[in-house]
Amino acid sequence: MATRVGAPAQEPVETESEVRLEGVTRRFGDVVALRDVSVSVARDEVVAVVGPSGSGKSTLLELVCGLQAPDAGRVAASRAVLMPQRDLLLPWLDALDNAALPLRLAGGRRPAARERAHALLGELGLGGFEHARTWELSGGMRQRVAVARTLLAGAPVLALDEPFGALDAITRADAQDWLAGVLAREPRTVLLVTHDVEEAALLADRVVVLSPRPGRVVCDLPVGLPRGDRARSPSDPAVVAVRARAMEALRGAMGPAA
Amino acid sequence: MATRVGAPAQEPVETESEVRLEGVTRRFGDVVALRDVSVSVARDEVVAVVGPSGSGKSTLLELVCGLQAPDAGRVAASRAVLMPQRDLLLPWLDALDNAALPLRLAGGRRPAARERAHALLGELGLGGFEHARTWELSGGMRQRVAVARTLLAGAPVLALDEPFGALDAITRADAQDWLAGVLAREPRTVLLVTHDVEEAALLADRVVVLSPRPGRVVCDLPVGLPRGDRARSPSDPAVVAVRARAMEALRGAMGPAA
Amino acid sequence: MLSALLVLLLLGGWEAYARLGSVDAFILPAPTQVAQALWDDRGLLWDNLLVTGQEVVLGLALALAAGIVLAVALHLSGRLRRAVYPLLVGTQAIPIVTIAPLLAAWFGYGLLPKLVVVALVCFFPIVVTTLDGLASVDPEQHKLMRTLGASRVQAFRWVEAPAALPAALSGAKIAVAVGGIAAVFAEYTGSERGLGHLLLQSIPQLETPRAWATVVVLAALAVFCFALLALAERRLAPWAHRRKDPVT
Amino acid sequence: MLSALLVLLLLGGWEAYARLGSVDAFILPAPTQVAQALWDDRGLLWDNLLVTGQEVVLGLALALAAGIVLAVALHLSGRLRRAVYPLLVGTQAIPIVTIAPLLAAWFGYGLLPKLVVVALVCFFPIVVTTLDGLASVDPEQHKLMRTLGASRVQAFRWVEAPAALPAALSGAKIAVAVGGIAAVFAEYTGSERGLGHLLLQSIPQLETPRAWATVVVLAALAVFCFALLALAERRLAPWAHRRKDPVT
Amino acid sequence: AKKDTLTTRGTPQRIDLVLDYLPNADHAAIYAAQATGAFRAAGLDVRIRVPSDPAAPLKLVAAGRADLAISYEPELLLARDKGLRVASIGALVQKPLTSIISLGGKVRTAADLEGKTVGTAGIPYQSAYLKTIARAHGFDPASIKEVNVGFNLVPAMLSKKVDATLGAFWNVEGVQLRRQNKHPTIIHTEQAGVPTYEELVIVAGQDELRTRGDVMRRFVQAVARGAKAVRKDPQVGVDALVKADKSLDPALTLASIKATLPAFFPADAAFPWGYQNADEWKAYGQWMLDNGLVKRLPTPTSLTNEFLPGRGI
Ligand SMILES: Nc1ncnc2c1ncn2[C@@H]1O[C@H](COP(=O)(O)OP(=O)(O)OP(=O)(O)O)[C@@H](O)[C@H]1O
Ligand SMILES: Nc1ncnc2c1ncn2[C@@H]1O[C@H](COP(=O)(O)OP(=O)(O)OP(=O)(O)O)[C@@H](O)[C@H]1O
Ligand SMILES: [Mg+2]
Ligand SMILES: [Mg+2]
Repeated sequence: MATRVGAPAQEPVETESEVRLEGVTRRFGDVVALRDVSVSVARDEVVAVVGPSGSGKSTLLELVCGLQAPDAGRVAASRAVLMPQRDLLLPWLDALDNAALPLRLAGGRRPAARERAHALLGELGLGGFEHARTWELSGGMRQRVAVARTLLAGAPVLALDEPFGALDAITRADAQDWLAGVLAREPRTVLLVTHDVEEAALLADRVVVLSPRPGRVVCDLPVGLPRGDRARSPSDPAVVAVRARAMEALRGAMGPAA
Repeated sequence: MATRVGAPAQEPVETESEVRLEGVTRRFGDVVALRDVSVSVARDEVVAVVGPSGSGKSTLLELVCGLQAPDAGRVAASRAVLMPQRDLLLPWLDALDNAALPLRLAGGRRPAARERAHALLGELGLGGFEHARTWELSGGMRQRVAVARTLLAGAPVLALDEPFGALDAITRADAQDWLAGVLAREPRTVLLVTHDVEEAALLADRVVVLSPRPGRVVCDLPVGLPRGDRARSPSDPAVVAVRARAMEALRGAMGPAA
Repeated sequence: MLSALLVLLLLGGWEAYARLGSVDAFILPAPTQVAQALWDDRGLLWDNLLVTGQEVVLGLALALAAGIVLAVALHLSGRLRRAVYPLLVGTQAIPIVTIAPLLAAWFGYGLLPKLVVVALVCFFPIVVTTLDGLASVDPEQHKLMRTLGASRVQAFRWVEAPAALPAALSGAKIAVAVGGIAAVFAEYTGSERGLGHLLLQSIPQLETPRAWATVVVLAALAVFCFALLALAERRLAPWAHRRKDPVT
Repeated sequence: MLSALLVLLLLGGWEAYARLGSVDAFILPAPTQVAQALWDDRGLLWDNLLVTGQEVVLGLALALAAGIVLAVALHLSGRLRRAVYPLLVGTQAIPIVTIAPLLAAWFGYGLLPKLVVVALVCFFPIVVTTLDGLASVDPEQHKLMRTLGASRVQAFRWVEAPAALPAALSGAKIAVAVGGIAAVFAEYTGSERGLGHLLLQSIPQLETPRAWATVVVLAALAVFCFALLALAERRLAPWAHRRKDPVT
Repeated sequence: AKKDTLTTRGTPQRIDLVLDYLPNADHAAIYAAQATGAFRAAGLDVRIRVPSDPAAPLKLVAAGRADLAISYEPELLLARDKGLRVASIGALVQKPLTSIISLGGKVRTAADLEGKTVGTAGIPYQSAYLKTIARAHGFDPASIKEVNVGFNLVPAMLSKKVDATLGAFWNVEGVQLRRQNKHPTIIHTEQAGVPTYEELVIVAGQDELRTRGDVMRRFVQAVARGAKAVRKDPQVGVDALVKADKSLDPALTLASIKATLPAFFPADAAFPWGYQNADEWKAYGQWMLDNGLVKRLPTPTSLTNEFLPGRGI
């Protein structure tokens, strides 16, 4: 578990949480993206982060993944892999090679890596587009390739930045079901940024709501269903309740401006 | 009204519709993106297009904007400006100059163009980020700059490809209200691609549902509220009804796979 | 079509200019005279082309290898870059005549000093464009590689190298085009054969048409190498050359 | 730091190599001898530097203007490109000695033929890199310009030109580095002043330290011009030079 | 056996010989010696090297990177003045080849140079020649406008940028211009007031004279045999040259060799091939000193006739 420390150094974190942010502040020049944010995620817990545009959600994920350092506070996390908000497929690789990239980086041989990626792309509804060049894919297809790539990295922590943002309702529901299935089979620690409160309530064990910039934690809502129970439906009362409370928290945080 | 004709040429289209696709087919190699699609949009009408990922929605918009030519059928449209699915902000311009770009292209002077863009960015909640470089903006911020740029092009037809796709629920609701207000004040012909069926029902006069690839028109649902009445709420019975029917149509079209 | 027309027009104008005696034939021969020399001296030109061609190909190979290795090294270490880059730029300002005796002293009079000169002239454009290509990689792609746990070498292999490839090929095209003339300079530093030698010999002999015929052969060599590389470029970096305009 | 160390090491090695008599001083003078010559001949070097510097700056300006105009023209018309590009590549294979008499006949022995030679040598890297830069613009950005109703000129002004700028500057950096040597060649074909002339005089007079001092001045000129352009690059194209690594 | 025939058995001695410039008619004797086997017969394996520029051969010999070089008497004196330990062991060409050439009849005699524009290759002693010639003909040296035209001596005349040039060789450019019916006026410098000198000399390292005298002797004598073979049949020289360098035009080379033949041998047949006139060297050295081209009067050790056929031992 790597520790990244901002200005005020603090004592070591407990080890049961796989991701832990304590009093983290992150500035870009005059812009304060995050202020005094503390979040921790236990092993195999799925935590959704929702918040207004520009509230520092992507910044938070990059902090967790060690791609940025906090200006104050501390961040401690096991190896986390980021699915960036912009898919960042590499144009010199086809869909399959893009998805298989982390396997190759881990030293895998190309045929074996492509085989595993092939299966995953199929599950994500991309069968037939394995050999498409990146610019021949639609927006939603690109995003799904990026999701496959992230999963194949095999890191203990997944930091997903709007993984299904470009998907239509049906494809999205499928993808959510698929992700829930994957996490039920092989649990992982997940930080999920989403602009869809329902998605948050459906997939997460806890929903963290951020305030508008500078992002602070407004509330941290447990969904209250047993950990590991991932087969939920949007109509589950717990899901509906959390969804409503999160929406309310968001509205409240946005204040009179909304 | 420019006419782009595919293989079988046809007689001139009537002029009351500002966008008209007739029996349009579009292929990319072996992939058939659109098959025999006919859609027409009357002046100042707002038509939403929903459909599964990869069903040819972006392709349809590019056809309307003259960025692609149909392989069969014909496309006729007044000058249409596209807001692409990927924002395509130019990294050598700041947020303001990106938004003001169409004004400059129309021959406007920089100060005047930036002034208009400034006002619009403010309305879209980007006050304070006018001088930010593109890579300093969050995903949702970039998208809003792109929306501003598209509006400022002042074309009679707007082709918006997921304009609010990266926005959280609240910011998105604000943006939808704002767009409805803009369209109420200065009506335009709009083709709106969205993955959010509610957004479609909220903003559009008609919702066109596409089938999975090859995209065909599954159904064409009028919202049934008076044209020009843009101050709707998600709980309006008409909105709720259209939303439900569109979802159903989508599910039906996706078939057993869903 | 236009290409052929333009060339014809150019040749025609040149012929007329030369024939009208505006300038002495010893200074500028007419294209027909040059063509005649090309034909008459075809054996001589061919033999010397083989010599120079060999120098160009081997020298370029050396330049490419050295240029790319250097560019990568300078890219990987900012300190090395600050230390070595100015020196590299400086090497480009060394006229061969100054170091020719040194080259002869070190490498003798055979093929080696020619290769060194060709490589010295050609490696620089490759270093500059490759280095600039490597430096202009999208920072977001670097982040991606870091989050996927890529090592420095892997980030280079999967992102930097392909991203810099088109720029590096730009440099290689410049190198390949000036490779012929570099070999000519190299032969000026002493040789009995080669197109450069032929050129130098034709000056005191006032064999101007032959000199121009030699230049034509050199130009053909340059265009040939350039075209070959441009072709390679489309195969090596298809993503940088996708169709721009789906609508005609 | 490392830079200074490296340079010191290099000079030290060179000094030792030269002093230990591995090679005679009139083939390779020791750095101290060169430094001595630099000091002794400072007036001479400075005066000639001014001459050559003028040739370089004006010639480069000419090359930049011609190169960019040409690249843009070739980019805008595919037919023109197919017709003219091979000819341009061919020009790079023309040794100056061959056309020097022609240049002298046309332009005499003043400043003009030197500018032409410098421009001829320098414009090519600019054309190649600018053209490649223009051609590698993201096709999606082209679509954006079309949908915003931009004219061909506007698409160039707002997308192609800025997108190609970093590549074009790569070419300009190459040009600027070889500009000095181009001026030297130009002076070799007939001149009364300039660093090339000085070299031409010092070599047969066996003034080897002075010849090397001249080379040092030439190298300094190249490095200076190069550094200036690298600086300009960061100001002109900040988007291509943003910080890569927010985490140290 | 004749006195100058020295045949050695065993492995031939390797000799790196650097020419002054690209192979041309001036080198006929050397190439003839190579082609007729005179070098081999003298137990020498001579490798002929073509230099980077005319200043390089002296440096390479002085530095021990080459055994022998062909250079020019003025260059040799200059080099010695700079401290290079080199000396001439024989004259390949007995007379100056550098000449004043004019086209179009504007300059018919040296006196006509007054007020004319003259192109030179920019080599310092060429200016001194012009000044000396002017003084010898009683006009102001400043009235000559000297233009440095680099390599382009002939083109500068053809394009009428200059009235005459100083620097081209009468036996190469001069002969070729004549063959091309350009009717050149050729003025030999030694006939226009400049002290005569030996244009091409064979140069060795001064310290090698003692240690490798035997090799030098064999070399010079082999070249002498080449020169004689060329005198007997110029075509021998042509064939040898063209075989070694295909870019040489046989007809021009023949004409050029024929024109140069008188300069290949001492005017006085009593002297052996390669003979160097120490008095002429002294006079030329004095002239160089007078014109500020050297700092000290050249010493007699600049040259030695010790290795010529029939000399020394
Ligand atoms: N590299 C950067 N340089 C400067 N400012 C930055 C940078 N990255 C982010 N910011 C700023 O930090 C704030 C938070 O950005 P971030 O991308 O984390 O928001 P977000 O919550 O992901 O928003 P969205 O939902 O729109 O993606 C924004 O105001 C943004 O302008
Ligand atoms: N330039 C192209 N080359 C090849 N295939 C393409 C190209 N553009 C689109 N396609 C294919 O056409 C189909 C439709 O693509 P399109 O982008 O229109 O889908 P979409 O409905 O916009 O999907 P999404 O909601 O995921 O953005 C896809 O299968 C895609 O792979
Ligand atoms: Mg974000
Ligand atoms: Mg799309």
